[in-house]
Amino acid sequence: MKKVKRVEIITGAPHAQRVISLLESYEVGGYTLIHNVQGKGERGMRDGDGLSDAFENVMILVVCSGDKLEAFANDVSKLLKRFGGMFLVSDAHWVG
Amino acid sequence: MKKVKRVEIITGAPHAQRVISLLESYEVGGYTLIHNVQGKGERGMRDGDGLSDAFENVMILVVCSGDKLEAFANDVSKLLKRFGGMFLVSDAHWVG
Amino acid sequence: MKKVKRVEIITGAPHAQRVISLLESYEVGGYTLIHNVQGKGERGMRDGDGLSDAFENVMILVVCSGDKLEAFANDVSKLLKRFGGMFLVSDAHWVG
Amino acid sequence: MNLDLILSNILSPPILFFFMGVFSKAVRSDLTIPQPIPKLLSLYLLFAIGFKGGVELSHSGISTEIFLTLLVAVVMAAVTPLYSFLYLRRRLNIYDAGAVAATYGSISAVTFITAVSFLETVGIEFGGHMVAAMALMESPAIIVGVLLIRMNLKKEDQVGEGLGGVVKEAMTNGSVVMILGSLLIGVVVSEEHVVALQPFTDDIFKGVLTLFLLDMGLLAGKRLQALKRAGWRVVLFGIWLPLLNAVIGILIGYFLGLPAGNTLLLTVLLASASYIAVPAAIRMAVPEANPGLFVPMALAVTFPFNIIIGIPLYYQIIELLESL
Amino acid sequence: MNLDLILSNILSPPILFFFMGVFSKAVRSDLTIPQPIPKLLSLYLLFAIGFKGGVELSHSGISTEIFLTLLVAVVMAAVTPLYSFLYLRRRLNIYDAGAVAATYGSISAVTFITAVSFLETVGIEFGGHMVAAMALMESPAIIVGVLLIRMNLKKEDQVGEGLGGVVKEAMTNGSVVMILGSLLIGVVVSEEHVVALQPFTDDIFKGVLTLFLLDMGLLAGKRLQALKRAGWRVVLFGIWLPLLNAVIGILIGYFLGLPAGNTLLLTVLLASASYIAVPAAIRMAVPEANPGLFVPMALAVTFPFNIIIGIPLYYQIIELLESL
Amino acid sequence: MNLDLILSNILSPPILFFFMGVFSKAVRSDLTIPQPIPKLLSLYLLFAIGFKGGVELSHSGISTEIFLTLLVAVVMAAVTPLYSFLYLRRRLNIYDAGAVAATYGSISAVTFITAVSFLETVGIEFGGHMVAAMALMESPAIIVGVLLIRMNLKKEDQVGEGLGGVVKEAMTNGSVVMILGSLLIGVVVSEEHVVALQPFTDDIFKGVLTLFLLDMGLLAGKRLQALKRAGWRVVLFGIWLPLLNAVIGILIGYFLGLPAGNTLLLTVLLASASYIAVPAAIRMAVPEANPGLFVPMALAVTFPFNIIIGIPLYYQIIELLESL
Ligand SMILES: Nc1ncnc2c1ncn2[C@@H]1O[C@H](COP(=O)(O)O)[C@@H](O)[C@H]1O
Ligand SMILES: Nc1ncnc2c1ncn2[C@@H]1O[C@H](COP(=O)(O)O)[C@@H](O)[C@H]1O
Ligand SMILES: Nc1ncnc2c1ncn2[C@@H]1O[C@H](COP(=O)(O)O)[C@@H](O)[C@H]1O
Ligand code: NA
Ligand code: NA
Ligand code: NA
Repeated sequence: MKKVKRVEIITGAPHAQRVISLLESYEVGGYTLIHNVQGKGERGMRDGDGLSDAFENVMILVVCSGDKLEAFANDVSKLLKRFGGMFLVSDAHWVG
Repeated sequence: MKKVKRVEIITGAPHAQRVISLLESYEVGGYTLIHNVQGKGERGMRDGDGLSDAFENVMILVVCSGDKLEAFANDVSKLLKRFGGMFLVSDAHWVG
Repeated sequence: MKKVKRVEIITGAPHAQRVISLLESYEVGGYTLIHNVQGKGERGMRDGDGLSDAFENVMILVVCSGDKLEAFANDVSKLLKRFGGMFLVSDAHWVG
Repeated sequence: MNLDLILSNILSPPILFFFMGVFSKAVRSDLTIPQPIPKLLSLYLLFAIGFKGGVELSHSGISTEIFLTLLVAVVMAAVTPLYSFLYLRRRLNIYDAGAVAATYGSISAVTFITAVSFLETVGIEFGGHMVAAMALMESPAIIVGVLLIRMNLKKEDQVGEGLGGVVKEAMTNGSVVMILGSLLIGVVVSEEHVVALQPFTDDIFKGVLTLFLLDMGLLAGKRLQALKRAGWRVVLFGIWLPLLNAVIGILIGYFLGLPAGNTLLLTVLLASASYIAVPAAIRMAVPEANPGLFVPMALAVTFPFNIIIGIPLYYQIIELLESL
Repeated sequence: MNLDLILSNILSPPILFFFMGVFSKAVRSDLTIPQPIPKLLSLYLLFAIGFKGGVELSHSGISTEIFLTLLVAVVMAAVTPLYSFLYLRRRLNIYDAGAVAATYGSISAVTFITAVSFLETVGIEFGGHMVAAMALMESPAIIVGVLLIRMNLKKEDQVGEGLGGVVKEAMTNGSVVMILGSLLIGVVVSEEHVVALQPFTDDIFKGVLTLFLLDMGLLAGKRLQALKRAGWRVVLFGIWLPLLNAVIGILIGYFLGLPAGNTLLLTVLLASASYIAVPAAIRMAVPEANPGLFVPMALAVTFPFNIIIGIPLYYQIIELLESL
Repeated sequence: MNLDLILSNILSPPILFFFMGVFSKAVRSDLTIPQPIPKLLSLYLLFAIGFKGGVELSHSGISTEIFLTLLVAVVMAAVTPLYSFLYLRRRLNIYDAGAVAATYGSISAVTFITAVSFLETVGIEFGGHMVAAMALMESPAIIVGVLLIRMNLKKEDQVGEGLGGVVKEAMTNGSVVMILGSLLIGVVVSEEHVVALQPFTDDIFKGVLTLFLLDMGLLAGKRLQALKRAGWRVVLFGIWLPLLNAVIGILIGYFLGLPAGNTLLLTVLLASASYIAVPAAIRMAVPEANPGLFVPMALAVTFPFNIIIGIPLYYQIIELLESL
């Protein structure tokens, strides 16, 4: 059991690739994606309707060390401020 | 980084709208929905099969302050007791 | 409000049933499944493409007591070591 | 009575693919038809059957016979839950009794469509208004079922949700809107448009139905297991109530002097049970009811019984009566 | 001017199912067509229309007229955002003005396809190169729209992403690739293959379009509410800009001496607004723009206006001009 | 040998759309066909090909020739992994060698279907039992592959799962059940039902295949990158093993005196490699194997090779031999 940070990022589907590229540039050990996520936030409703994925969210889950988190937090934060989204961190234990 | 509550609600798809309306009546700042969620609980298997969404779950994620949580916890709890579902709270940090 | 463990397991879709059977053999009170989850980890990219579910992940969420977790942790861990996947535990409160 | 018709019905592709689905689940094959494919197939079927019904209706116009048939259909949809509830009340709790009662008052569109396909095979006509009858029968039973539950609960158990919500829900149900909308459109469009749509609405219809019945077989096969817990009395109800309602339907058709095709479709509507609209509505309005009971009964008992044995059997009786 | 054509257009199944979709949302029915069914239907439509356009093109060959038409189409797609932006700039912020401008410069494939289906019903031919025109008009407006926004922003508000990325994005857009690819393939395949594909690309085409327009109606119905917040000036823009562009299209067709079918399609392309490609691209390049504005305008105002009234109206004017 | 047939094969819509898919990925277009659309298309193709095969089989009956063909097919499916493994064992680890061996012993239904479509274009008949051969060849290679891995592992590396589970899994695989079930149903249904299904199973078949090959192209294009890491020796194996197996297939057909159509289909079955059933089964039974290797080989090397060059090439050789 290792102490890790559980990072949850929710952003619009068109921006997911940007966030992932950013995370990969910081060499995170892995990530998980859930597509077709809907929701409501400051930028209104994203109900998944429409014929492109423009109105859908993606949830990105990254489990990493606190150091790694500190490294990328600022950049991800900036990105989400422009493109919209949520950036949540909680504590967890990696069993392995 | 702000301390927040990470609220996870899982309930049957037909009841999701009710829960959301309730949450909106408490003016939560936002929420996220994941559809087509399956699972097993006290009320048996919900395997997503069938031709309506009657046998599917929805996961609702609400990030809010502890005060807000206290405000709606009781009402949501009552609703879920009747319609079935899970209501989970954990601590997290909102980066933004 | 009851203190519980929030267990998140991510593994390949073909192995999900095995993990669930194992969990059921330990008589967990319930679980939730999210299908069509994608991701990257030690075993490379699982982008959900392809014509079978061979390249897709499943997220399994189990909420249980610390005792129950201790009971199945070892077995689940072993399974995931062979088949790949992530096993994450965090603290939460069950409102009910 | 000869068994030829039953056998020839069993040997039709839709029924055989239904069996194949059940069989796949029995051998635990991983064959699945993931959502929303079944949703697409069923939208198509409702669209096609509604549209074709509307076109027929625009040819026939509205007669007293048609009006009577629609009236009888709606009344039976509302009355079936009453006597079903009376019987079930002694065997199940109030919630489950009401849910099963609603299930059997309402109808199964796929059973209806399979009967239409059966009529086409044996070359018998039917009126487009029967599609309207189907659409009108979906909702009343839901409302009656919920009412029955409320009236039989003690005051202190009464919960939530006004009846208005239930009624609104039942009336604006997606499949009701799809059938009635397609029917209306079928009534108003001109012949040339009907012809232009034919390859889509007619030619590939049986193929889509066949694929859809494969999915129904997979679902029924999966639900079969849930039935073991329900007990044989309840399972038997899923056979004899359809038979009882079939007799009622046949007699109504006989005394109203309806043509054989219409009588069969009316009979099938009365004898069939809902596994789409009712479960969705009941889960909303009466979450206390056990879906592990009313869904498998409709899907894994009554549906197969009707499409395999029921349809050709009812048809033979109707023909027999007609030849008297 | 007679209203017959407009009425007969309204009474065609695709338009009626569009209304049915809007109506379903109005009565708050739970009728939905879940993803990726609409995606499948739209892939099919792009495939079929592209392929058929290619086949036509291979018959007609490339003439000066065709080349001129394509040129005019692309130029108009780039110019429309300019005058749209000039007007909108005074009423909306820079981001929204640029997004709406791009929306109206680009095109709606479904409006085009509905016009093709209209032409087939009235029995008028059209050139396969019009499909190419459609494909070529999707992207330029996106690039112009983004450029307009950048040029009008103060230096310090300039953000991220090189223009190269936007251009690349716009050119390799999935629907552009699908149409142009299918078109090219339609050009090169031999007649026997064309015939073998006909049941798929032609016979069931109108049925699929009808089902798709039901979904468009559901979407439009849902988006209608968002419009209330936008204000009537903006809503009116969604009517008069298409009308203005239609006049331009009709005049271009007249002075180039294009056949009526081609003029109608060019007109419809100019008059239509994008709700698929542009929203996707703009959300990437200009996330500051409010999608609650430009999507409902294209989808719930301009699209219905064009398919219900616009197409038959434009056609009548074109015929009138031709008969002079 | 003339290149006409190869060229005319390349210029058929299914192949061209495959190229279009590869090209889309090459230019990084966002064109995608999201799940479960490919699943729907492939279910349809298995259904149609199985059903049509069954109908053919009911016409031809079972002869010694048919029995021999089926036997040879199954034996080859079990033997191919053996010699493949012998070669691969020296270049890959045991897990990967076994997985690739199983991949090449098993078959690709889409390659088979493309060959059927090729035969229809050139007007050559084939026996319905070839569909049965295809279904029977899916599973044996999986079992042999897993056995090979187990036998070559040291005792202490042996893990989990009884072989029984693997066998059961392989036999009840969804696509095997779908093909065999549809075939059996095709055998038993009467002619009138066959005709009623024809618009669905026959007329739109080529269109669906074309759309499906677009998706295959997108997949292959995406997987191409993974191949760079695999090294050229392994890539070459994806060409020469199919060629070797094709020679074996052609000779078997020649010595058994099979008609050209059947020989071609047998050849294609031997030469094709699985990217659906085997990956799914291997990931279950041998998670240690690297799917970044065996899937791209089958999908991005062998599949395109077979459908573009292989099929017409094999056919010309068969014709040449026949004319001797
Ligand atoms: N308080 C919240 N709780 C849960 N999810 C949220 C919350 N705020 C935002 N989101 C999610 O993040 C997405 C983008 O948020 P925003 O950029 O604020 O519109 C929303 O569509 C939601 O899915
Ligand atoms: N212990 C648990 N862990 C994870 N998910 C659960 C648990 N209990 C219930 N759920 C989820 O909540 C849904 C409704 O629960 P219930 O009303 O208890 O049947 C289930 O279908 C599961 O998806
Ligand atoms: N560090 C991580 N953060 C989030 N998800 C992960 C992480 N590592 C692995 N995963 C998920 O677990 C799956 C299997 O991981 P692996 O077996 O390491 O390839 C991946 O496809 C991801 O979805
Ligand atoms: Na009934
Ligand atoms: Na335009
Ligand atoms: Na092979």
